[in-house]
Amino acid sequence: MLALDIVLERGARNGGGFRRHVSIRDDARVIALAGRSGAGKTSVLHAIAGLLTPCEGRIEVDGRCLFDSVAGIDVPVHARHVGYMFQDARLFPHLDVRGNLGYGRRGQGAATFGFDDVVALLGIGALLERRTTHLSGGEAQRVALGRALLSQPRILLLDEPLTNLDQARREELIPYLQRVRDETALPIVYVSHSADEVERLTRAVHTLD
Amino acid sequence: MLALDIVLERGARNGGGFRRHVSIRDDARVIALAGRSGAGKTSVLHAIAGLLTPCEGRIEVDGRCLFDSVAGIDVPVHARHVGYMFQDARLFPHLDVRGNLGYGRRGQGAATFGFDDVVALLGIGALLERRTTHLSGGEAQRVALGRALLSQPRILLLDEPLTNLDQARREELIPYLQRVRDETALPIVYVSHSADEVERLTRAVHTLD
Amino acid sequence: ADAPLTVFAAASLKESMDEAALVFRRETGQQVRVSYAGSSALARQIERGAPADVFVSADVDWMDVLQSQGLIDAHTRSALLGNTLVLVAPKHSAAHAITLDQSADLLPLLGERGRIALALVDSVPAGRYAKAAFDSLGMWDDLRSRTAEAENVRAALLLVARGETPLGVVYGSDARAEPRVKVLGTFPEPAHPPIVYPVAKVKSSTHPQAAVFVRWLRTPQAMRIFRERGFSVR
Amino acid sequence: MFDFTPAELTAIALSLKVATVAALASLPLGIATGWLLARKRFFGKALVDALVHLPLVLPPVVVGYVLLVALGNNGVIGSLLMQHFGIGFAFRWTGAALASAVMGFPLMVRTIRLSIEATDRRLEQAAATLGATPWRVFRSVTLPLAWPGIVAGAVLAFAKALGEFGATITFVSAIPGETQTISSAIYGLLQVPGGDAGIWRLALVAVGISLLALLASEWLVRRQRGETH
Amino acid sequence: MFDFTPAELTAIALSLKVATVAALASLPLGIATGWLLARKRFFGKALVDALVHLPLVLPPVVVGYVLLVALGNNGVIGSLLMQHFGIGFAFRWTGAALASAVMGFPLMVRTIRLSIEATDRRLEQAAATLGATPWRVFRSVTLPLAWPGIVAGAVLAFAKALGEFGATITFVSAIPGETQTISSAIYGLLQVPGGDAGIWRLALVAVGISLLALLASEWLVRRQRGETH
Ligand SMILES: Nc1ncnc2c1ncn2[C@@H]1O[C@H](COP(=O)(O)OP(=O)(O)OP(=O)(O)O)[C@@H](O)[C@H]1O
Ligand SMILES: Nc1ncnc2c1ncn2[C@@H]1O[C@H](COP(=O)(O)OP(=O)(O)OP(=O)(O)O)[C@@H](O)[C@H]1O
Ligand code: MOO
Ligand SMILES: [Mg+2]
Ligand SMILES: [Mg+2]
Repeated sequence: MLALDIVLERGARNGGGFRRHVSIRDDARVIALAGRSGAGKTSVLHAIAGLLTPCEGRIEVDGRCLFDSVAGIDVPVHARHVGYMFQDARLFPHLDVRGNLGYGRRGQGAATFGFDDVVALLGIGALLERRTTHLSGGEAQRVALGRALLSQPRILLLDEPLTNLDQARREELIPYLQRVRDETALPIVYVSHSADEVERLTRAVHTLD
Repeated sequence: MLALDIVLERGARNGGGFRRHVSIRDDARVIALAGRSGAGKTSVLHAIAGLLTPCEGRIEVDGRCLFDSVAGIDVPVHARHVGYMFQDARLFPHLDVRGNLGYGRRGQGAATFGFDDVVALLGIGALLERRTTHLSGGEAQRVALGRALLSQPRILLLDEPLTNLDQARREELIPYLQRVRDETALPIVYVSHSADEVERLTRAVHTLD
Repeated sequence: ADAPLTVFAAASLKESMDEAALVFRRETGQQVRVSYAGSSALARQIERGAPADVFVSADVDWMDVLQSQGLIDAHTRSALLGNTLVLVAPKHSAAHAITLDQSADLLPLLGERGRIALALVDSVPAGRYAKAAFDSLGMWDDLRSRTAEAENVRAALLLVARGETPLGVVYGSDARAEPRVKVLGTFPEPAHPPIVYPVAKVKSSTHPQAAVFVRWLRTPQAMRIFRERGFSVR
Repeated sequence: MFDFTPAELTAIALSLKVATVAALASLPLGIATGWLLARKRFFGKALVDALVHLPLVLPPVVVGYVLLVALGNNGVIGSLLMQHFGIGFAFRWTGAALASAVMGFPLMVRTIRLSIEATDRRLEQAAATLGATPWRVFRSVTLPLAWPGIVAGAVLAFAKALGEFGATITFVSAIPGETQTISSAIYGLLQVPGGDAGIWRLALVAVGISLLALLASEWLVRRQRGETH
Repeated sequence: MFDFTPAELTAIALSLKVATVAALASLPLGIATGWLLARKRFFGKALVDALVHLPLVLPPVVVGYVLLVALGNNGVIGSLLMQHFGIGFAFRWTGAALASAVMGFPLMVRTIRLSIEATDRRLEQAAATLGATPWRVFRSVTLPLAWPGIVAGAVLAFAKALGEFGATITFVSAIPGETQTISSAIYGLLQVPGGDAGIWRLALVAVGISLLALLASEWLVRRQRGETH
């Protein structure tokens, strides 16, 4: 489902920057990215989302080519239909929680994720009218996950989605993600440091480094 | 080492705000705070640091009274000598990593934490001249931890310090924190969702809720 | 005619022209609106097609410029008003009246550090007249470094009125209107070019009352208004 | 003390109209320019920046003179505008608004640019991943985040328009009822000894209006911050 | 074209001095006021805000008039200053700098206030936990974060000082070598027929100076952003 063969570079200008060749080709629905801190996991998600342009290479999701340096293809970010949950939540401070959740709602078509379902699952029903600057760490993270799901994406990019959550909440979310994996055809790229978490979602673990 | 009996309130103005009575009295060197997301763990750390003024109550660390609503004591933040590692790293964007690490270095007295030791341990030696906006999630977290340690505090407040780190790095840091616990008399308040992590540091676990 | 008559007038004429406009309206029913600004600004605007019907300048040069470009009706032009140039001091100053001739010495009146307030001597009419007068009386070399040049003559007057400068040169009409100053002397007419406020109808004006108003300004009734304010009638 | 003559009332009403139109009409261009300077790198950017600052650097009367030469009835651009679009600024209140807008433009652009520079680009990235086109990102993220600066820029331009006088009187004269604003009325009164009472009265009106504008702007900013939409 | 008369050269040098002093000398007060308005709530805040905007709202000549009445040798405050401290502004270049500073003050305060409001308070909290006193927090966190706004504010004040003329000439007249700046020289040239060549020449100098100031400010901002200290 994901075929990716890219060279990434960050901050190369001032010398000693980060440069890495990443090659992943996997048919699994859920692909986990592992690797030590600073290995380039977030950078790979950025590249898939179109926020970081690889120096060269090709990115293909479900047969849809998003980037190809040779063919000169570079689908703009907003047309890639990714549901990206960032490592830093990146909630909109000028919108309340409801506004954040609704921001990405792509109009037509049957919704894969229902608003009420997601809100209930993430336990953020009581927060809907809240300003996002007034959320606790874990609350913000859940809203960010909800926002990514509710944008009805064609691929989910989750960067350490469960780190700030307590065990109980995790135990609810992992089965939910398993259900998403099994019931929708949605490819998921999953970054996590928790071997246990990853294990329950996929066997396709790619370790950068 | 920590005696705390406070009533916390956040965003009460618009009704339905957060209000909680927290009472902790424990002689353990390391005190762990647990509780589901939004339970008030970060709020307690904020109160100890002086960033959130409790409605009423008393906070005492190692016999030093930091806050007492009855006696009218409220030691200013900068005089509390806390080493607070925030859940959101809060690195200074206008300083490089070295500048961030050095910011809190309190002048006189024998340093509990040595610069070179901390840098080596956290594996941030190669980042010293880096702008903090160009760090990966885990890198930023390590720098934040280093900055808190290097401020030579009298109490460490660690809010989910290891969440974004890979297993290998964690396995290095936990023994280090154990050493800090055993070799210095430094009280540590530790917020974490990882039962396993907590277990290795202390038996004094306080669950909010 | 219903449309108001638009007069461009030098700012220093504000009081008297306001009154003249009022009287003219009372007599003829014709509304007059007056735009006051520096003569130079008004002349440049007329050069650029401003909708003025009548121009009253404080400065012969600018009227000449317009005339040479054929922008005013030359046959309606006349020297409407005159004025005198006077030396003033603050009301409570110890200075006495003096005769302004070749022998006059103003330096003692200025003291150690005092300045003499003038309108900009190279550009604003009142300043140019003052400079010419001092020049011909042989005083300019002494005073050159002691001037305080203001944006217009009223600003110079203000400096004297507030006692910021011990001396100033302004028009007689200005001195008369400001109770906080006293006149020390009047410059002899020959010492400076004649002070003239020319008036003319603007060429492009089609307002039927424009020429009427220009003519009316020269009637005894209108002249009284200007004379009361210290202008001399030519 | 507050017995205004009809002429003064006319000037006050005109000033309000001129300042409001000047601030609001220049806002779209101000936002566009601020965004351009904040976000784009292009050849001649320093020159555009200098051009924007021009009205601040030159004496207002020179700005007015340039406008007169360019946009007067016989002006290069003015005659074209008149012929082809029937738009005229010369000696009309619209010209007073234009002169005020030009004088306030550098202030407006500077503050807007500053707030756009201060917005978090990562939020714009997030919006893009959520399917927002660049234009929607601009409208729904950049603009709201830069809102305090946009309001401040508009208020600065409005206040400047109230006080502006040199460029206006040079460009469109001070014709009562058409181009004589509070400021040019005050200038007229300054020519009259003993006009002080009138000067202070009108000055107080100007200050009062600007105080209201400031309060309104604070409210606009606070409303957006406190509430949500 | 660029053969300047000695008088023009004097005016240029004076303008440079006056604008530089006006921008730099008012900066500390501008920062303090911007901070106060950004961070504090107090009784009469709206009034202080209106007071800061005053010079923008009133015609420059009125501001000059007020300065004259207050700070002239015979002014209420001016005579006190002279008697007790020997400080005099009347007819001195310092008076020109003061008038320019006053006219530029609202621009400076607005931009500084805006950037201070935009700084992240959480970083100031972090600094406090690291032992920084409020004053050190201000110096080492708030100020550097608000740096772009501070530079922009200073540049605006500098540019305004170059163009300022009405308040200056009313307050301290135009004395060659002492208070006759580029702007008052240009004004003088505007009054006489045929002065145009001189006007454009001096205007170009003013624009050139401001272009340099703008480039310098960009560099100052970029240096702080790119480098570290
Ligand atoms: N500024 C604020 N205004 C209003 N409510 C707030 C504010 N900050 C936090 N809260 C609320 O206070 C409660 C406690 O927040 P706190 O950050 O202490 O939780 P936490 O236990 O640290 O949670 P997490 O594990 O998710 O970080 C939450 O319900 C949160 O929504
Ligand atoms: N803007 C930038 N400029 C320069 N270098 C950068 C920039 N952003 C990231 N880097 C570097 O690129 C490398 C990869 O970063 P990335 O964020 O992809 O790591 P990661 O695998 O997600 O790490 P973590 O687990 O800590 O989040 C790191 O060494 C980081 O320091
Ligand atoms: O009346 Mo004038 O043109 O200001 O000297
Ligand atoms: Mg990462
Ligand atoms: Mg928390």
